[in-house]
Amino acid sequence: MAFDNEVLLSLYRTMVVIRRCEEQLARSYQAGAITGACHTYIGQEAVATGVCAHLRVDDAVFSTHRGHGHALAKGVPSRELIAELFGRTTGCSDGRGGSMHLFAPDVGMMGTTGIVGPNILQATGAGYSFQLLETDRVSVAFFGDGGVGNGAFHEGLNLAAIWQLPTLFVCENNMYATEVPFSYAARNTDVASRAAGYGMPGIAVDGNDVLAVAEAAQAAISRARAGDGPTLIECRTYRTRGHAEGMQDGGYRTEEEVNDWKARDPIKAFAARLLERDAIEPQALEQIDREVAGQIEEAVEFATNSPWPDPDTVTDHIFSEGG
Amino acid sequence: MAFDNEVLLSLYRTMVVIRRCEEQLARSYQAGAITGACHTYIGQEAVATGVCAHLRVDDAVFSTHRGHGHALAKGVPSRELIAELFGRTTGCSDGRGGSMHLFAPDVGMMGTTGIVGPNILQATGAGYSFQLLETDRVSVAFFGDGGVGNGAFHEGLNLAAIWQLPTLFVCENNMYATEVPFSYAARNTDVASRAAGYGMPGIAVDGNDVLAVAEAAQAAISRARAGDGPTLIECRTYRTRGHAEGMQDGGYRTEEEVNDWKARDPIKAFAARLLERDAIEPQALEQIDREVAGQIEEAVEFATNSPWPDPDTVTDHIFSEGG
Amino acid sequence: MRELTYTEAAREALGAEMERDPNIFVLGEGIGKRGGNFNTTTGFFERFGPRRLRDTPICERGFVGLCAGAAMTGTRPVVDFMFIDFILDSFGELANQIAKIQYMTSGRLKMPVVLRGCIGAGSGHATHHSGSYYSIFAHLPGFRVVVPTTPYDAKGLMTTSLRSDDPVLFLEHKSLLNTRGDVPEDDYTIPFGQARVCREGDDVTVVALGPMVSKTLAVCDELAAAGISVELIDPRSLAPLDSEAIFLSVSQTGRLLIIDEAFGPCGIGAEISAQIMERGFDQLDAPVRRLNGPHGPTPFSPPLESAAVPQPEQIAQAIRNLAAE
Amino acid sequence: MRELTYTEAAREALGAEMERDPNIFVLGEGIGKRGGNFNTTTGFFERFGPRRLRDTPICERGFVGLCAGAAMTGTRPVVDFMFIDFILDSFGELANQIAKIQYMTSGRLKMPVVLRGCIGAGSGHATHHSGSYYSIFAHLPGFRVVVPTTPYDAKGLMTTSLRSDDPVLFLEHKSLLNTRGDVPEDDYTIPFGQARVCREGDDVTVVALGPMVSKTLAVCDELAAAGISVELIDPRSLAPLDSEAIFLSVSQTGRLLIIDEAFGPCGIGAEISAQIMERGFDQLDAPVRRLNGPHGPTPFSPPLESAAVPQPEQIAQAIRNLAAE
Ligand SMILES: Cc1ncc(C[n+]2csc(CCOP(=O)(O)OP(=O)(O)O)c2C)c(N)n1
Ligand SMILES: Cc1ncc(C[n+]2csc(CCOP(=O)(O)OP(=O)(O)O)c2C)c(N)n1
Ligand SMILES: [Mg+2]
Ligand SMILES: [Mg+2]
Repeated sequence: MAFDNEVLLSLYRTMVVIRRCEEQLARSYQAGAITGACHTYIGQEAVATGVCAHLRVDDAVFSTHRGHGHALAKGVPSRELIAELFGRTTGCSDGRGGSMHLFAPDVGMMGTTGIVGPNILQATGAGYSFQLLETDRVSVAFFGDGGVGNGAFHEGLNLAAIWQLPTLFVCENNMYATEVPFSYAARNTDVASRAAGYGMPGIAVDGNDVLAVAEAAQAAISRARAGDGPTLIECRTYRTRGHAEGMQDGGYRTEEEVNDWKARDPIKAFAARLLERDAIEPQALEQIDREVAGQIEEAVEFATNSPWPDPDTVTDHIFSEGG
Repeated sequence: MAFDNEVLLSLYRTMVVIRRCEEQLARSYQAGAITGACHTYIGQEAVATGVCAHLRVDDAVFSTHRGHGHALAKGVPSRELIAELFGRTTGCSDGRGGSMHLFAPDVGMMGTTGIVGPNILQATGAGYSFQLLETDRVSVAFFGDGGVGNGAFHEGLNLAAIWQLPTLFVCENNMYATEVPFSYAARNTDVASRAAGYGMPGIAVDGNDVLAVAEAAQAAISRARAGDGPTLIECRTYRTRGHAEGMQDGGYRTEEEVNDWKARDPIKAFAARLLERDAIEPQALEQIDREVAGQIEEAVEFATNSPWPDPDTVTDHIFSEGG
Repeated sequence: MRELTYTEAAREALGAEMERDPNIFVLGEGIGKRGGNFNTTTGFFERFGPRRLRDTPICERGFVGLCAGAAMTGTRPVVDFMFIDFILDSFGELANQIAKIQYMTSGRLKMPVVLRGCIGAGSGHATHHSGSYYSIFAHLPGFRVVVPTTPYDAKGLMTTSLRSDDPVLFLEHKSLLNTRGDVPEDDYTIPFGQARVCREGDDVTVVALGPMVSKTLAVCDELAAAGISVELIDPRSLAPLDSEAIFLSVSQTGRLLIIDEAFGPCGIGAEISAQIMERGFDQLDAPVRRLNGPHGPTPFSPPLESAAVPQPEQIAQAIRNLAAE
Repeated sequence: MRELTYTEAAREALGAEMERDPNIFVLGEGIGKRGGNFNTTTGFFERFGPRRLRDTPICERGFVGLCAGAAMTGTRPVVDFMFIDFILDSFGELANQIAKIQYMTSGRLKMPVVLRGCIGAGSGHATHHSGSYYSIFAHLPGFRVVVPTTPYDAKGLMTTSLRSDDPVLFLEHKSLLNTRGDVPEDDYTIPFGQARVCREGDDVTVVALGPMVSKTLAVCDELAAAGISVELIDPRSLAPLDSEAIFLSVSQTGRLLIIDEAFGPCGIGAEISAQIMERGFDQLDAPVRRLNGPHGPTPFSPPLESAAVPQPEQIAQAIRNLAAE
């Protein structure tokens, strides 16, 4: 492994933060503290973690409806995420967004979207800015297999390719879009192979292996920073919970399949690897686990005690000046 | 050649009809008899001719802004095309459409469009109907290299592939979209290779060789009729006139390039081949040339003498019943 | 009579029409085996098979454009958008193709496409899943736009929509889906452009859209007690619009308020206001008033979301104000 | 003062702002070396280079979505649609993203995107190249919508648009592009939401959009001779709308006609009508009237196309009718 222990432990911590935060959000949803949508990232933690490990705060991430993990990995504090889903002013979007509209531009979390597709184009646009401004910043679009059949994928990748924009297109292929299998929505399920159509490098990695993701991302980010253009990275992974909280999760995938993937839990696998190969003591991981548990507990309390938005602000900020 | 003389002569005739008709339209445009847009098909005649040769009247063609050739090849009489561009009631769209909106559903010419993209999707939809209705009819979308970077291409091909619809996607790659070179608009200019991304067969042919086009189309149409799904056919060709009548045509392509392609004129090349290899007498071709010239002359007269639409009909047929 | 929910009523109409006409098919995400995110097609996959209930990839433009071509060649597509917000990505296919092809072919081709989806705020789904947008389609020529509010109307207007050869937007407010009401078992149609008088009254005419109908009804008794008698009209279809019915009512009351949770500017309320003034200037005793949600995106947080939609108190106040003008 | 064409005036503003602000860039088809189908960027490719004048593939959704992301990260995109009709394929990016991101981020991100394109019928380009559509963007919250009619206004409003941090639709009617008028060499801005009184008068207020301004002006003398004095207002910007100016005029004349070639229902004319009634019910001596093009697609054939747009005779007639009410 090309990373030192500090980095490895921080990867571990990020994944655990995402996991614990999602578990908490699922509980809070069941308890009625969260309304509307709540798509958890459980099972896919290695992707956001591996990619964002190499991003600077001034790099830009554009994510989807399933964006809690990306927000956390990019540096949004868990309390601001939880407060957002609780609809409080202290949330990262002042409570205006909820689960599908997370914005924290100060840490380069440029938004999640309730619509499949636009974030692919927006990341391309951030790449355009970074190129025009002659910086070495990079942008990242995360999207699901469900985004691949969408015109935004085609148009965004093409634009990034012809203009050699510093953008990473990270497809989290979890094999389903809601209940629709990717093998139904596409005859060619090899997403990475699509890159060739755009004259762009494409690579497929095990999305449950945080180091594999991190390595692929590192290479792509270096290329982008050097002005050598975009990369498509397909991360093959799985969500082990239902599509969204409150939705039934049966019928479209077998219990066996779900269990197989649960057995490939990215956090457990990484922990095992760390303990095996990196002379990291179990205590170090346990300490992280404890710290994270405390952090989430504190975050829920923070969110719960945060104020609701003032209804009179409902039309603030529609335009850049004035109400 | 796998076609008998009658078929060969009819291919020749169709190409000549398109050529003479376009030349006439260009003259009429200069004379002010045509307003608005007029995109000629000169240089690309082999494509429409080769593909439509195998279509039945109940097969459906969906075309672009550059659609005169497709309309003629699918069976729209030249007089109805010319009358349409003259804005007369006897035009194939009653004068409502002009150059970019040619409709003759009775012969399976299901429309041309002033917007790049929609016809690709509509052809896919016709394929859907034909499959649902359990017929062996097929649909064809013609589109330019300019359509390839559009989301409609991606979404349409994907839908046709996953549902195995009886649809041909015929890309007329003439290397430019208006003045923008395809080599600028795409890093991978091999359109046929894109088919693999959708799990669909793709083939590239010399679009100036009517027989090559006809053979590729024949195979694709048979497959479609047999229920074996769609095909992407890339026809490499060139328009030897400007993008549209009335537009300057300089600066973006070299005179040399234009002349090279003029030297590969699909009609001249085919005529030479016929005379060489098929024991067809020059007189047979000359007779066709004469007949076509007469037909176009008659068509212009017909169009010129046709009535203008009644302004009171301006809101007829917005809905299916009543005004 | 039997009671059904709004969703059941619309589904019954769709099922019956699909039995009647084998050329009807449905496209959408999760409308196959799953039966629709909003249970719009529950049980249909087994009943009608995979070609008539087809799950799609996430490519709204693509499958709407496909439906245009299908309708042009003899079949009758129904697009189930789930949340209507997703329709926006197919706007070009709708405005430039589906709306125009009957006209451009002088009626040689028909365009029997039903576009259905759930509208409106109130479920905490935030700004990408809370839009209405009907006024935009009423602005464009070529569309029928219906916004039924009762199970009875949902069934009748769905049947009408499916039998029409024109493109129809069939818009279902999320807050109405589980409401119950009497629905005949037999099929029946409700003509486009026919409003329904929900409550008769003398002092103020209120035209209310979607869930504003029941919100207004809820305050009518209180207002009556205070001496204000409200005539409440549900237009049901926005294009065509039954201005006649509204005009008749305003001729009696002399006062008109239009209540619509969607955006005010250039909205259906503006259109009704302008039309009624044009027709009934002399009958009006006060200016036509509009009550809309604020002109902004729908925020997520419950107190903000409530503020983004007219609530009963505001409705009552607006009626009182108008009655006093 | 110098005379420029409308196109030259708008181009001068764009050029000057691009000099001033290196973060402005332009995307579109043929706007690079070619200088734009409508000469919107002639000479700019040489002046500002290929990164700031970038030809695009034909993917309106794609490059509009790209511009959203660019604006969110510190640059200032201008999209040159050529014909505005092509904007429809990017409608989702506009309505759901560009219009909403300032709001959703509580102003932490700005959205300085200028969307420009040519509108209107009259050039024989038929239904896919003749749309207006401004009322749709005035309906949606989050957009500034300007429709300048003179070279002076084209320059001033282009400068304002480019300096604004909000998304702006800058819409140029094709019939105006080659009209000439006085334009100062120095830069200047015209605030959004400021109408212009083009002609003063006492009897009837006319609000006219785009080319309807000059068509109305053309009949004013004749009407004056017949004893009808017209006050003509060009709103210039539709969102925000200068209802104050219209209201002031109507307070004098008591009569208002809105003339707009685009679709009537739920259009800007309906909005103006409703607003003026709401504000000035007692000042009105007759109902507000609207004159629009017929509610249908724009046909190609010249006699049909003319019938699809209000012509001077109809305008004069509508004013006469209103004056007589
Ligand atoms: C344009 C659009 N259409 C439909 C939806 C409804 N929708 C929300 S999530 C989803 C599935 C997304 O699947 P995928 O992209 O694979 O992401 P995953 O949920 O698997 O992470 C769908 C269809 C949407 N949000 N946007
Ligand atoms: C969506 C859309 N954007 C832009 C245009 C303007 N336009 C008309 S033709 C054309 C170029 C088309 O190129 P291509 O598809 O290669 O066809 P060709 O003209 O070469 O036959 C463009 C950009 C359009 N008609 N539709
Ligand atoms: Mg997925
Ligand atoms: Mg081309």
